[in-house]
Amino acid sequence: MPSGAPSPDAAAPLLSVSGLSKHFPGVRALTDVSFDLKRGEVHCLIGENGAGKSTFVKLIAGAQKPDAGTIAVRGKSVVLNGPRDAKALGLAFIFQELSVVDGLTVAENIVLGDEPGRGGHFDRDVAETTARRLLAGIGFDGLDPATRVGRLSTAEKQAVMIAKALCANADVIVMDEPTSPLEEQEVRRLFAVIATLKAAGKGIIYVSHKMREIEEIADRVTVFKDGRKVATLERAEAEPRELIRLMVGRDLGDVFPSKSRQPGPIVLSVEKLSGARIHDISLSVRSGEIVGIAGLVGAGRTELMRSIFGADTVSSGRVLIDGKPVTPNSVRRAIGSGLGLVPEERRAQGIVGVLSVFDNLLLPWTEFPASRRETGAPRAVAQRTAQTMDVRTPSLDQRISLLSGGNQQKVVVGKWLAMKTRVLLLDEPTRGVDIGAKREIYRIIDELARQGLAILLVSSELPEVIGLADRIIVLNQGHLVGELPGTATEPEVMELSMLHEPAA
Amino acid sequence: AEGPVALAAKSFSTELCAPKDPAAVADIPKAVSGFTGYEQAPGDWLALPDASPLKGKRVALSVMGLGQPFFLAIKKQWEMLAEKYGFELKVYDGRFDAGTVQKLVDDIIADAPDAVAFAPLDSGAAVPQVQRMLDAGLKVVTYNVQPAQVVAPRVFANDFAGSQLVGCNTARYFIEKFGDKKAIIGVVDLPSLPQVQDRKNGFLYGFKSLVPTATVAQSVDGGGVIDKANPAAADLLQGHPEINVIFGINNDSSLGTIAAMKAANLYSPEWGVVSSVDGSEPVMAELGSDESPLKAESGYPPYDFSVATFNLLGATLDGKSTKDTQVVVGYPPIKPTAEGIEAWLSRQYPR
Amino acid sequence: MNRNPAIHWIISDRQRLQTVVTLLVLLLMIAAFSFLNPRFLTLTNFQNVARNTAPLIISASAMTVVMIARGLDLSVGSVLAASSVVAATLAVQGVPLPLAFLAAILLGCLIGFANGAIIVKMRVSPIIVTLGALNIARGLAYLITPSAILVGLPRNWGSIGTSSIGPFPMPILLAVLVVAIYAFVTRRTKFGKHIYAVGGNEEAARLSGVNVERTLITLYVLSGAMAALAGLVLSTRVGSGDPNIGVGFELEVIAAVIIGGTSLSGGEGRILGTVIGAVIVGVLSNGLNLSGVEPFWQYVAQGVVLIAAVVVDKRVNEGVLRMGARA
Amino acid sequence: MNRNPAIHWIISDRQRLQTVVTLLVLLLMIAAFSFLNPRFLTLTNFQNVARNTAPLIISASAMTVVMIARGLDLSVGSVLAASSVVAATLAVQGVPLPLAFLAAILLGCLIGFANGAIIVKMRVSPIIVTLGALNIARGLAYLITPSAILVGLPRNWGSIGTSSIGPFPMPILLAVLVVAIYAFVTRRTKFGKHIYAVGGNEEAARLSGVNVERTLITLYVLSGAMAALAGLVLSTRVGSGDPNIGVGFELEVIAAVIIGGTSLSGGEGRILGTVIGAVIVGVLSNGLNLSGVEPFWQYVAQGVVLIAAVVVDKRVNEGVLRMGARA
Ligand SMILES: Nc1ncnc2c1ncn2[C@@H]1O[C@H](COP(=O)(O)OP(=O)(O)OP(=O)(O)O)[C@@H](O)[C@H]1O
Ligand SMILES: Nc1ncnc2c1ncn2[C@@H]1O[C@H](COP(=O)(O)OP(=O)(O)OP(=O)(O)O)[C@@H](O)[C@H]1O
Ligand SMILES: O[C@@H]1[C@@H](O)[C@@H](O)CO[C@H]1O
Ligand SMILES: [Mg+2]
Ligand SMILES: [Mg+2]
Repeated sequence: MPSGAPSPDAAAPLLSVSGLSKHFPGVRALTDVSFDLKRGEVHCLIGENGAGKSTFVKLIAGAQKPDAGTIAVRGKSVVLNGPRDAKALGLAFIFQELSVVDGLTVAENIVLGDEPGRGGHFDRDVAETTARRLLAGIGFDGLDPATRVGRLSTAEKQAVMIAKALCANADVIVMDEPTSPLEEQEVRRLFAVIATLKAAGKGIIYVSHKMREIEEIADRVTVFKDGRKVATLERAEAEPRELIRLMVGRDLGDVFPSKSRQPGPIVLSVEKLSGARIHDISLSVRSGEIVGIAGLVGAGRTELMRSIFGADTVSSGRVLIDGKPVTPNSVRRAIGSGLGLVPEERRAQGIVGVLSVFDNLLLPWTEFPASRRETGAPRAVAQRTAQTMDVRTPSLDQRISLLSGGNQQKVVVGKWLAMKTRVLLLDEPTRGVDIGAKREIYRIIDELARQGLAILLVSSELPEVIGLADRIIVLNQGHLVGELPGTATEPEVMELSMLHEPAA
Repeated sequence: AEGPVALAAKSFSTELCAPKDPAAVADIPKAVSGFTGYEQAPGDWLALPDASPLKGKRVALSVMGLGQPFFLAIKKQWEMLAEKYGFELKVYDGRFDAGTVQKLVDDIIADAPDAVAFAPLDSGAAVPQVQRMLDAGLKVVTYNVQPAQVVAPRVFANDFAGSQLVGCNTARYFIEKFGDKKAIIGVVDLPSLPQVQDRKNGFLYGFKSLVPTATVAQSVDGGGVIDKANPAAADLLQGHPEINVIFGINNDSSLGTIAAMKAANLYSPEWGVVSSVDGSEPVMAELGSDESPLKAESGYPPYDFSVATFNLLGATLDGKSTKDTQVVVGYPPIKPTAEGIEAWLSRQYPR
Repeated sequence: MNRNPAIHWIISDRQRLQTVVTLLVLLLMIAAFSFLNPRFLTLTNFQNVARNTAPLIISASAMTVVMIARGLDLSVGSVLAASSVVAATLAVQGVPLPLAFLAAILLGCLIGFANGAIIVKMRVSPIIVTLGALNIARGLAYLITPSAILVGLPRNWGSIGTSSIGPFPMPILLAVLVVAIYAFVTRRTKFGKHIYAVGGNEEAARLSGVNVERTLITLYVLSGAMAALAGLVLSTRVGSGDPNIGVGFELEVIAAVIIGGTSLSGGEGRILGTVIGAVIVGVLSNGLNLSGVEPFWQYVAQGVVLIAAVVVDKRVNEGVLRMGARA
Repeated sequence: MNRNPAIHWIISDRQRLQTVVTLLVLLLMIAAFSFLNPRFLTLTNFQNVARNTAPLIISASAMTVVMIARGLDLSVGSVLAASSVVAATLAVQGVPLPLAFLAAILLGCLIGFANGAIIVKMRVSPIIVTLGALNIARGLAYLITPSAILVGLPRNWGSIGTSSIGPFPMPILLAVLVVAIYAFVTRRTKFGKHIYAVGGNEEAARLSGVNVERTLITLYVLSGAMAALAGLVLSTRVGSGDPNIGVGFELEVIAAVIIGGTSLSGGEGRILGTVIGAVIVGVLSNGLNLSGVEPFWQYVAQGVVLIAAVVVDKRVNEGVLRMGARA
């Protein structure tokens, strides 16, 4: 049963929006947008970073107030004074930024705001049963509903958010980049769930940067550009090349650069590295080489990167750069030796939200005389980096937290560009980045490799690993289980990833 | 011409002054705390006995706050007594905080000493505090601030009368030095302590007895500690440049005032007159200096308090006192001559 | 290591482990003080400490949830005083005791409500607002009566503070009741979950439909009410209504809460931890007094023990977790 | 609206706007007090307030960066006292004044270092550690001299506190110097950026190579040093070395910092805002005294003005931002 009010007109769209606008100081985030969602359809929303997709989502969630425009649910015009109003109308959301509460358990997060129990009493058993059922439905049966969410991996947190949205049993489910932290298999399960929802007559708004996903599930696609809607296409017309052209304003051509690089001598060697979740890992990366690391969620990829970088404690083994050992367990020594890390979770680890784009770009810098950092050379370098990375911001002095997610990510990658970095460790470098920017980042990664950097790349998007890497190393449960050439196919990589999965 | 110290010594008297114009002092409240009705001389209570019933006993001594010279002197005195008469002494610091005092009362009860010399913080709150100790079977004597009701033997000084004497001497000096110049008074006060209200009122009563036309410009809250008294006094001087008499309710208050005067370039006997009560060492230096405007002081006597309390506690242990027994120690004005100061310090603040 | 089910139960939850370790620290302190003065470990001293710590426990329980929700209430000490003098003034004027007490609690609620409403509606810092309230409530207390009131208090004034049920002093029973209610609310009710959500991630809570504003205001109202209740317990025990009490109480309360494992950054905390923290704070000054430590050294000892308690706490906790992870 | 370049400059930066609005609140207060007592707005009273506020400004500047880095230092009031008695004791014993002052500052550094090291290395709450230090430093002060030292201080003891250069009292010049250094460091140096980064996102700062531990320890050391300097300014002004001074000073300092726009949650704040906050705190009690408000009412007035200041601040700020957005 739909939880919202009975529909006055069954034929009316589940949701229709017109003339929606939203301005922030210095930014027109959304201008005069119209949009509608039918029963039983998946309506995809795409656009470059900063195009206004998340702003749109927040407006129909009641999390922000529009400057102008109307929203109608099931044909009835509504005013949303807060998220609770949207919820009451049968709208459910998965927001782009993980909005979980670390201190609560999985079950408590899932039912938050709509807890089971009589009166004020919280019925934990019912909550946990519900959570278990919903998690099983999206393939996360292994997740204990009584675990505190703070202990979960990013992917597991996302699963909690998805379960939470499903828990509301809403008519309209809005998903803002739900798959960015997810693994291929988990994406498949989510899609199966979406199909069921569709069949039950629910409407889904699906925001993503991943063309393959759009192709697969979209019934219609709406494209935003610079805060305006540029087109809504039927499934048949929604062909990737056309979508990209509408988004970016021109043809992009090949997304991945060619792999015609000439690797030089070995720069990074990792010898028998072990830590809390990685075991006896040895590998090396040459100058001018991109080495991809594949594996399932929890394979230990992030831990490996952080251990090399000195951010996670290493119990044995060592890391060498140009043959010289790097002092273990010290990030600063690692940076001093020429390492740079783009961490996995942008908001928690990558950016300092309260600081400006400029300050974030120059945070690792040590070389300029302190007093001149605001002017002169540093400014110029920051400017150049921002340009290279194509960071969209009203000014370098804008708070980075006010940028769209993708633009924030460009800054996080960009901050290593001006350093004397010899080895770049990229953990999910394009998570949440739009296709145009992704291509930009690929080009930059390639460019950096060509300039002689050694690059280690972790990505949950297999095409990305395959498209960029010269060699692919596969991890499984903290062990290195094999290596494949850059020409490997997705099934080959998948097979190796799952091969040694122990039974217990 | 005579210097300010000589002038102050000349006008000094140990006598109270009768109101010239009773109407001028009619509105001043009389004592709100303590027992000014009793006029019992300390007599034998101040003599050191050959032996004390406290010998071999466990004794608890509480003080309002150890950060003041007065209570430090009390502690020191008691430590000498403990040494001399052979009893075990435990000192409890009330830190000038009502909550701390409440708790130390309970801790004393838990520790169950043979005798307690208790210094209340607030007259009202002290009544049930003492009662609690008595109910627990402890022998208790109070000193300094007095419980608002008669509950246990006590030692006190008459805050109203003692300050009244300072008021008289301040006025005598003022008249001697400034003739019939109009007197305008400021008070660096501590309004939350009733005992202190007696001091303030006593001072005003004494001063206005001789200078009926004097007016009070303002009382500021100086907190009774030097770092709060200092800015308050600075504000007082700033807001009322016409003020020429300042009374500080204790030495911290007058010393904070002196510092404020120095900062505002008003530190000079030509400015007017400052006075206070307590008689601790640093204020004695001001009293005896021709540069300082502080020219009248009544002494609050730590030695006398200690010995009287000690003797009364002994008597109480021996069952020789009743709850009505009370000892009033003197509150003498200190003669601002070298000898006068020396006489006071050597007895009350022996080194 | 993990074989023993009791130990497993303890280390399986970080918060629970922390509480147990804090309890060990307390036991250590008790052992040390008992060694220094045999009178320390007696029933009467236990009752003494418990009675003295009851107001702290009551107010700290309320503060715990305020802090879990990422708030702070500095006004508790002054509310304590205001409550004390309001109840006493009314009682002296012949108002029946229950009504006088009720009025005091209502005053606490009112101050708490004002705090909460201003903090939430104007979105200003709780520190400034409750610091303002600290001044205002203290001023009101002094304006009502500049010195303690005791003359004319009814005979049964001590009904809360000094009576007992069996061997259990009333203040302790009241504290236990308050703790039980707060522990139940935080762990077993929807409202409890909302408190953690608001403190852990206010935005997420709001987006989930939690009424963040109402939650916060309620917590401040309760903090005011509990501070007022603490004021009644204290002033009926000491037998007067006193405007001077409770100066610096807020720091004691906050110390108890933090020793108990709740942090300023919200989202985490346990009522039980706070109770232990409060007892640590209470035992500390009592133990030092009974051990006859020189007054000025008591300051030093108090500081050292405070720091040592949290450091030991942290170390043991981490040690156990590491061992647990290895086992 | 936005046409005017000055106005544009102000509203283009949220922090700057906030500072300007806080300044307006201060001006409003000054206007009100001037109206109540004409002697309020005079050069001598300006010097008076400035002299009294100098220690607050000095210590609050240091506290601002501690709080920007998400720390807290409750020990400042006691460090003030310890510094005061150390300098006075040495001076009385004939140690040359500069050396005595240096020793006091070093003591402040030492306490700050201990605070910082324990907080950072043991990862325990700054509240508890610095509350412990508050007790320890106060105890030390009392142990050095149980009551104020006044006799035997050298003639030039007042050199910092009471002297002037031209019409500018020395304490004010010192405060200005401290403020200038802090403002420069926070805004123009790498270290300054690191402070904001540590407070804004410690993990991101660490991963960017910022030496988080050293940054934090340095800030605590400086906070200790500045509290000690404030102690010297205060005690040379009042002409004594006094172990009793500075009780409750920490709350005044924190109030000044928060009124100035720095929050407990770190990452944001401005030294200039703090200066205005400190002056607001300083002017408040001076103005109330000069207006002749009754002492008990002063508590109330202080609380009300404190809250009103932040509320007005917030409202105006948001109003301007809204207007700016619309224009
Ligand atoms: N609170 C805010 N204040 C100021 N600007 C904002 C705010 N929120 C969003 N913006 C700006 O509004 C624009 C639209 O942002 P939005 O997050 O909607 O983009 P998006 O399409 O979701 O991008 P992405 O694909 O990167 O998630 C961006 O320029 C962003 O910087
Ligand atoms: N702080 C933590 N506490 C408990 N488990 C953790 C923690 N961090 C990571 N894990 C778990 O350890 C395993 C390895 O984590 P790691 O992040 O290194 O893997 P990964 O291959 O990078 O996977 P992911 O795609 O989730 O980042 C995962 O199962 C993860 O859930
Ligand atoms: O504060 C005062 C002291 O200065 C001393 O006079 C004794 O009584 C206290 O109340
Ligand atoms: Mg987005
Ligand atoms: Mg990972």
